[in-house]
Amino acid sequence: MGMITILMLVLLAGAILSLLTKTTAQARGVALVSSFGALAIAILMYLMYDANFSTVTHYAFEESGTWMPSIGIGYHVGVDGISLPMVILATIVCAFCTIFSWTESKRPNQFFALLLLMDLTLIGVFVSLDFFMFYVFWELTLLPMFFLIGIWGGPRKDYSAIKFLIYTHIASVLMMLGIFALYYFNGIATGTYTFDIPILLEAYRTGALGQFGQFWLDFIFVTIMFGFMVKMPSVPFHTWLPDAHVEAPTIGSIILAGVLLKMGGYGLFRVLLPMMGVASTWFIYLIALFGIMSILYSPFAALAQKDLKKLVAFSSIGHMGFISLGVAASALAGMDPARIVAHTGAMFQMFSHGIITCVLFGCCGVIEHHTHTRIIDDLGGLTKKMPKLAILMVAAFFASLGLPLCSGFVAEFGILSGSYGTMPIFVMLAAISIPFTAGYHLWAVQRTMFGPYNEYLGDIKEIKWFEFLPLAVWVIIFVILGIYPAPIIDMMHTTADYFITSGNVLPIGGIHVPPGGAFPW
Amino acid sequence: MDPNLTTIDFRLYAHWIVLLPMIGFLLELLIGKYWWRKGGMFATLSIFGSMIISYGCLYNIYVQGMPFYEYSWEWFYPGIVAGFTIDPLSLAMLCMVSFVSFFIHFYAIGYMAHDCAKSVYFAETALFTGSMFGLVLANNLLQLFIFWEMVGVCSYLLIGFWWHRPEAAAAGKKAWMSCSVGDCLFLLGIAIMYTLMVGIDGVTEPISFNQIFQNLEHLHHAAPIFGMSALTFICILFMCGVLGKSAGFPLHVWIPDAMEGPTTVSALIHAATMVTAGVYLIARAFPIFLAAPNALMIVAFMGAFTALYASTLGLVVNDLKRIFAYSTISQLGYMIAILGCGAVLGVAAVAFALFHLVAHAFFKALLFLSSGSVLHGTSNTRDIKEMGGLLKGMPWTGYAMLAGALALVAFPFTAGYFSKDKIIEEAYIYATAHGALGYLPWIFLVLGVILTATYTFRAWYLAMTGGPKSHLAVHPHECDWWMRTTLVVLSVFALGLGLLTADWSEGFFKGLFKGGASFWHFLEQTFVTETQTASGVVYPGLNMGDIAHFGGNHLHVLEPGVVHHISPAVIYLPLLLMIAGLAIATSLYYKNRVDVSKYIKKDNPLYQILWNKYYLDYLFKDIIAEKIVMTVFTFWDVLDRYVIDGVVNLLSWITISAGQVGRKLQTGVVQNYATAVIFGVSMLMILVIIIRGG
Amino acid sequence: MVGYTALLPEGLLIATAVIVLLAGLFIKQKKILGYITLVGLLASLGLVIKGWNLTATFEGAPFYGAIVVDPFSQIFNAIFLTVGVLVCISALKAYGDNQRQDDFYSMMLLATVGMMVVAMSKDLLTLFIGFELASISTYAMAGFDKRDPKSIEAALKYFLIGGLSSSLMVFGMAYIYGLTGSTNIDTIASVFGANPALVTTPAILLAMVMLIAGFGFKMAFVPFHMWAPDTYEGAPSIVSALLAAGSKKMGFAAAFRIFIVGLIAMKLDWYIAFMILAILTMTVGNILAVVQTSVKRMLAYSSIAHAGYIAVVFVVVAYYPHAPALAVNHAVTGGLMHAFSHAIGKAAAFIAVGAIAYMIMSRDKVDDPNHISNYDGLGKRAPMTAFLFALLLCSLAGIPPLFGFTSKFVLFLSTIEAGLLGLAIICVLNSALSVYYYAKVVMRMYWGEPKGEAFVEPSTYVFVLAIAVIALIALFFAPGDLVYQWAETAAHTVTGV
Amino acid sequence: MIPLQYYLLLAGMLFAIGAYGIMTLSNGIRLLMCVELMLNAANINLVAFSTHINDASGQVFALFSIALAAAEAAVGFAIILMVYRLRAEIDIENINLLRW
Repeated sequence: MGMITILMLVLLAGAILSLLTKTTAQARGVALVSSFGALAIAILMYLMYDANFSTVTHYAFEESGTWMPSIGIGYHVGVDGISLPMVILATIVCAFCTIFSWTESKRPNQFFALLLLMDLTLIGVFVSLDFFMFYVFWELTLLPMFFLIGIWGGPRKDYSAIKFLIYTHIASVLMMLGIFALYYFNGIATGTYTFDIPILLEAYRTGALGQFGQFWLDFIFVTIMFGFMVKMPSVPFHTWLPDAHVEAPTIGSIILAGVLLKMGGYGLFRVLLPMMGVASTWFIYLIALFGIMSILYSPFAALAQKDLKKLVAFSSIGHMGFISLGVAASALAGMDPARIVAHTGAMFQMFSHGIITCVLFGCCGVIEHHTHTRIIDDLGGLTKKMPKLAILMVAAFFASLGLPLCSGFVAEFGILSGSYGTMPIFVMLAAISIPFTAGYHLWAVQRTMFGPYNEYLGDIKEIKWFEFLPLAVWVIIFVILGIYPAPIIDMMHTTADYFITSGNVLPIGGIHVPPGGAFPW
Repeated sequence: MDPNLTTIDFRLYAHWIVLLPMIGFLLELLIGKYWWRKGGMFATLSIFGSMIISYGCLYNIYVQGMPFYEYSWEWFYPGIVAGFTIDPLSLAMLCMVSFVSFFIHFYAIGYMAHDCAKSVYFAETALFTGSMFGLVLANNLLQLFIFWEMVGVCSYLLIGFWWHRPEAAAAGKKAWMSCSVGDCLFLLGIAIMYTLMVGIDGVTEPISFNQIFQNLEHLHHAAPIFGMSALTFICILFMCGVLGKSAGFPLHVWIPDAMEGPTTVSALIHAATMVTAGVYLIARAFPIFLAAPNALMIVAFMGAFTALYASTLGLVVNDLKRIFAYSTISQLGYMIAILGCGAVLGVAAVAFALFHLVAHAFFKALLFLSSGSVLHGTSNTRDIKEMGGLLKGMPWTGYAMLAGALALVAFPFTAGYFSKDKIIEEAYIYATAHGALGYLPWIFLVLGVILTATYTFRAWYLAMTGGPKSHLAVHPHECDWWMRTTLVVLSVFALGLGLLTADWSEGFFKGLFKGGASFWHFLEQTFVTETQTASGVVYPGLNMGDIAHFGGNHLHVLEPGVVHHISPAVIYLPLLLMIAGLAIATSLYYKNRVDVSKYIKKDNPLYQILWNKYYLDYLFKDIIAEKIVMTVFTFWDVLDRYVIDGVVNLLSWITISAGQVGRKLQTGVVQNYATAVIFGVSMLMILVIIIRGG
Repeated sequence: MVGYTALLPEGLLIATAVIVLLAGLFIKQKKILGYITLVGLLASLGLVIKGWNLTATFEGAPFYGAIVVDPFSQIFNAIFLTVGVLVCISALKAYGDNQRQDDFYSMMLLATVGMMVVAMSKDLLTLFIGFELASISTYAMAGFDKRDPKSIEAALKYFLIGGLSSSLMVFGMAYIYGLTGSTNIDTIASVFGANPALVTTPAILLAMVMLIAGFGFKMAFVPFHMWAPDTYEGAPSIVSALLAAGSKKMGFAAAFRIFIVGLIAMKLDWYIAFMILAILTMTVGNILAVVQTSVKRMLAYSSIAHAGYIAVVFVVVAYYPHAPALAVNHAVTGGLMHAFSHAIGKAAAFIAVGAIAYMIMSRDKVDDPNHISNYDGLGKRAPMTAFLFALLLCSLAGIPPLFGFTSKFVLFLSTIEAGLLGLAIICVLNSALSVYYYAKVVMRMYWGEPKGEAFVEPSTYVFVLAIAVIALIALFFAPGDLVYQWAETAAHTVTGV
Repeated sequence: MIPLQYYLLLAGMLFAIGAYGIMTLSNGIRLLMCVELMLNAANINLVAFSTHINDASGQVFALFSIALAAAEAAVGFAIILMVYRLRAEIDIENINLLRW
């Protein structure tokens, strides 16, 4: 039994145990042990990564076993430079979320159980190398989030929870159809019917499925892409996100924005990237278009918001747009070093946004918890009452608007400078969006933290230690990664290098688009 | 450590120049509150340390003649490095920044003595100073940009230091926004540069200045962007960044508002150091500008226009600090303009610009600090209409301000005299080289002189002489010795910097007129001398002539000693104009020959335009920021809520209402069910028959 | 006499039924009979599972090949018996102190036998007999709570429509008999195969449509479904469980035999018919389920929708020459798996509803215990029941990790393999829509405000639900996919491809 | 010898009558009778066919179906009796507690 299985079992055991507990303290204790155990294992995996890395399959800690041999479903897990950081991210976020919800008194056992379940399912998505498992975990992530929003959520929780559930579920069932087609055609072409991700993608990439016509290739690509784009979420499929965020409890928002959205980005790398060369090339531009739409759309939508949390929600839509842009740009033919940088940047954006947005939503949660409002106009001058929070929040907001020496800048610089070679116009548009992004971040900070203190809020207390600690840790993480990103980025860079130059994922030299052949129209 | 200081190679410790203030920042932030005078110690000491290393480097290079040096570490991505470069250009900035910053901290110990959040203030200034060092020492564009943003953040935080005042918070936001408009384009320029450089083989550090300079020929042949040469496009993008940071027209609007911050901040950031970052960027990237067709022309014209434009605004403001703010904008215009003239002067332009930059740093810091002392002494009044006769109450401050004012208006033998008049003189050479249109910058600069003299002494006379115009000015109290010391030191340099750097080799009297010459000679070696690196690579010196040819520029190479013949009329014109301006100011505001208030009326259109700053703020704030953007995002909200989300909700509504209708068919009467069965059978029958038929 | 042991399960059940019936006349302590029934069912279930891939034909007297035992019949038998066991256990609680429970048990046993006979029959006659045996006993069971007007009304509607549809069925069978001269399904198939001219006669079309209607009634296809919601809602919950899980699957067993084996020659005709029926059924079922306020009725509509999913099997099979053999096998396999998962899930769900209604009636007096507003805060009031019920709903909605997901997965997989893209999309969108109304119940249970203090949860019901849930989870994780192979073998026996 | 078609026609008519009755009548007993009518129509078919093709199984089928019809009728009457007990009427139109 390998590390990954142990990691998942630890979380599963924790979830079941904490469900059986009675008091907050017990549930919290179990959750702490289990989640930090998971974190420890993840870090251990990080340390042992190179030792366990297989140069043949380019995965580490790979495990495979049979499950349903007759339709080729197997238990196959493994991590590489994309998924291991995501696993670490998930464990970090969830571990400190358990601290953040130290005094959770409403149904504590269910709460912490769901938290651990969330962690488990997310990790499952990131490590599965079998489409059946992948899809199972992908679906399973819905349930804990659904309950988190529903039970601990705000006034309009029913609407938001149901919307979240149905919207993303529809996306994933359509994705399922794409997976079916992939499975079936690979079966016909190669004679072996299997859901194993590497095998299927290899078959698709090498054009073994070409005999079934471009329509089916595109069908596979589009359905799967739709699933990911809704999850990321990309404009115009984003409307479930603000609602979900507004109603979700703080922890829910943190995990939703911090890790759950990354599933879409992860899928982009793991599944769509190898297909890009074979599917119609204009889909690459479509993905980039989705990205740039999100980037340009989010600032304006965010400026219009009255609710601080909704504003932050839109900010994460914009940041996820950078990932689509980076991936699409890195797939096209261009100068390899630049493409690698773009690719690495996009990968790193997933990690860094995951950490930064945790602090953003954490601050929203703290403000709501202390002042009982999130409406920006009702706040103001909070620095007077909670200077510690002010420091954290200012740091987080600046990191989010792409301040250098915070991890976000590293990623966005990589994406912009790497992508310019292949998609100049999109990059220019993305660069133009920066002042607007800065605008709404500064506006929010100024209205909430600075100016005269709004006395209607009464006498509010300083941030509590269990709220302060996780936020501080996250802040330290993204600052350190902003100054010295090597620990995470080296691993990503190796993988990106393999993706771009090895020819086993993308065609060597990138995907050549015939001039004018980009869009069908 | 080796006791014999002369053998220490300070160049190897350059990164500590950046790191020390950062450490100071952390210490101040975490434990500063509990130490000596509740903060200030760590910041000041750490900056003192940086100062020592800086001057050590200066000693290594200037006195011991060690070669220029550069070393770097791998940073974010392959080829994106953190690097430090020691050459005359960076040294000039380093020594100025560390010196001024140290003394401003020294001053602030007294000035901020009674502020509750003192440690935070010093933490932020320490962070700022460290970032400024990082910016100056950067050997590549990205690092420069990173610290460029960092100083921006510190300026944002320090402008909004008194965060509970809404206008302070707003001013900080305005500053950031105006800069970020330029910065995003600057970043885009870096991205483009990266893309261009990465394609060239043999390039290991795509955005390091030296490697860019070495590959300018390849870049010159890069594919044009939007019909213009790629280099020009990049330079224009850089220029946008410069306009934002160095308050060039039209992005200068934030500087006057930035005076909401503590006066020491205005002195440190918005006069001496940060705002000069833009000038430094052009100087640092000068070969790129030189190689880019038409880029330097744009620089020259923007700079010159800003210089004149800002000085007109300085005439009407009554806020003491704002007057000096406008004069800062205008002086920065001078520096940018002379850099633009580099199209003809070559690297010498950099030397002239830097000299004025340094001189300006001293006298402008002095002016701000003395006005800060005025605020301090008159319980924070800033309106010169409420002052008057302060000279008696606070002689130290008054005479310090006078010294600064004289340097600013380029009174003979002050620092400003040597720096500014040289600039105007060289601008004339540019003009002669460039023909008709080329005279425009020179004219702007010359006109700027008279206005400068007028508004500067308007301020000084109204504040210092005559009788008190309000109760606040009746009993001003002089500042404490911390501030006094600083004022004295800065006054000495403001007056004496020119003579200090004069070339005395040809005797006293000749030297008296060669102020700043040795500085210029030192600076002129900057790009043309080779640079050694820790990795052993040696970047040979550049041939500015060839580079200029890429950009279609022709340098009038100035060998030291050979002075182009310019008619004395041109050389002494600025001096005369300065005296004229001085005379106007004296007659109007000291002797009160003419009653100015006759003209300062609402019905005077000229006054109106100036008073409203040419309606530029109105355009930006009321029209663009509020009207347009507000409308756009209200529309956006509607779009998001009712169109995109509307589709989703519509679908669910359709489903549910279909259900509501459909359930009514389930009447509960069994005949209807039977009917349905029979109906179904017949329908199926018809269907299959049709299928058969067809 | 070699093969006759294969009929042991059925024999066992009949014997048990008779014993229960007779013993009921004498003993007063009638709860024993329930346990006897349970033993009988379990033994028979054991036998069926033991001989899961048994194949036995009975050419000579007394059956003349009218009965066959093959994996196909065995898997359906397993379904019926499992449902029977679940229903029986919960009956121990529901009718534990009812004086007429012996009738209930015997009727239930006979109904089960009838279903099993249908699954095993290769002859229209036996099929019809089994069909009627199951129907008649379930008519009576539906009205078992004879003091409850709803139960009686349910029985009445069920009975009338049932009678109508069985007469339609016989009418159709008569025509087929007349045209082919035989009632044996294999013979019918071979006759049609032999002379294609026969296929083109309008009479055969009439017969086919009649048969579709006849079975469509049991399978609750739209528009023959209208009795189903009323009956399922009105009948006692455990009877609804038997109807929705058992007798509905009997309809599928019959339809598989007759259409896929017997009338395969005229699949071009019933291809379209079933395509339209399937789409109508799943869509109408789901859309109407969305707006229901009675959980029991919602479950009824959801079982209609599930019938629609399984009906996809016919479409894919009929599409055969275009659809590859693999698709056909996956379709039937998936259909059988889905029948299995749906049977367990739906039976347990109805039982859960019954349990919840029982608890609610025991505490707060409401007129309709099945109304969704009574489910508020059930997660607090009856944690175990609510939790298990939620899991069952997940299985019905096809959310992992439950067997319902696997079966749906395979079923929809076949549609893509057959290349029926439109159908596939409609299917998945429907199943996505179905999540909505299951989730609504879960929401009520978990974040509605409780209307009263906690319940004492009847252990028997909880036990039944627990069995079902554990079975579903175990089958999902089952290594080496037991059910899949069983279903696949069964599929091979019906679709000879 | 009466040709087959006549029997079929008769059966068809009976069936149609039954169906019509079920759709229109509202009295429970009558509905029951209509159902029987349709069932017997089917039986007529069976017998007619079996004589037409000289095969006994059709008649066997008919016998079975008659027997089952009897059983069905028994249950049916029992149910209707229950309805009468509860509501003192057997008008199907009014029996619609369960709907929508």
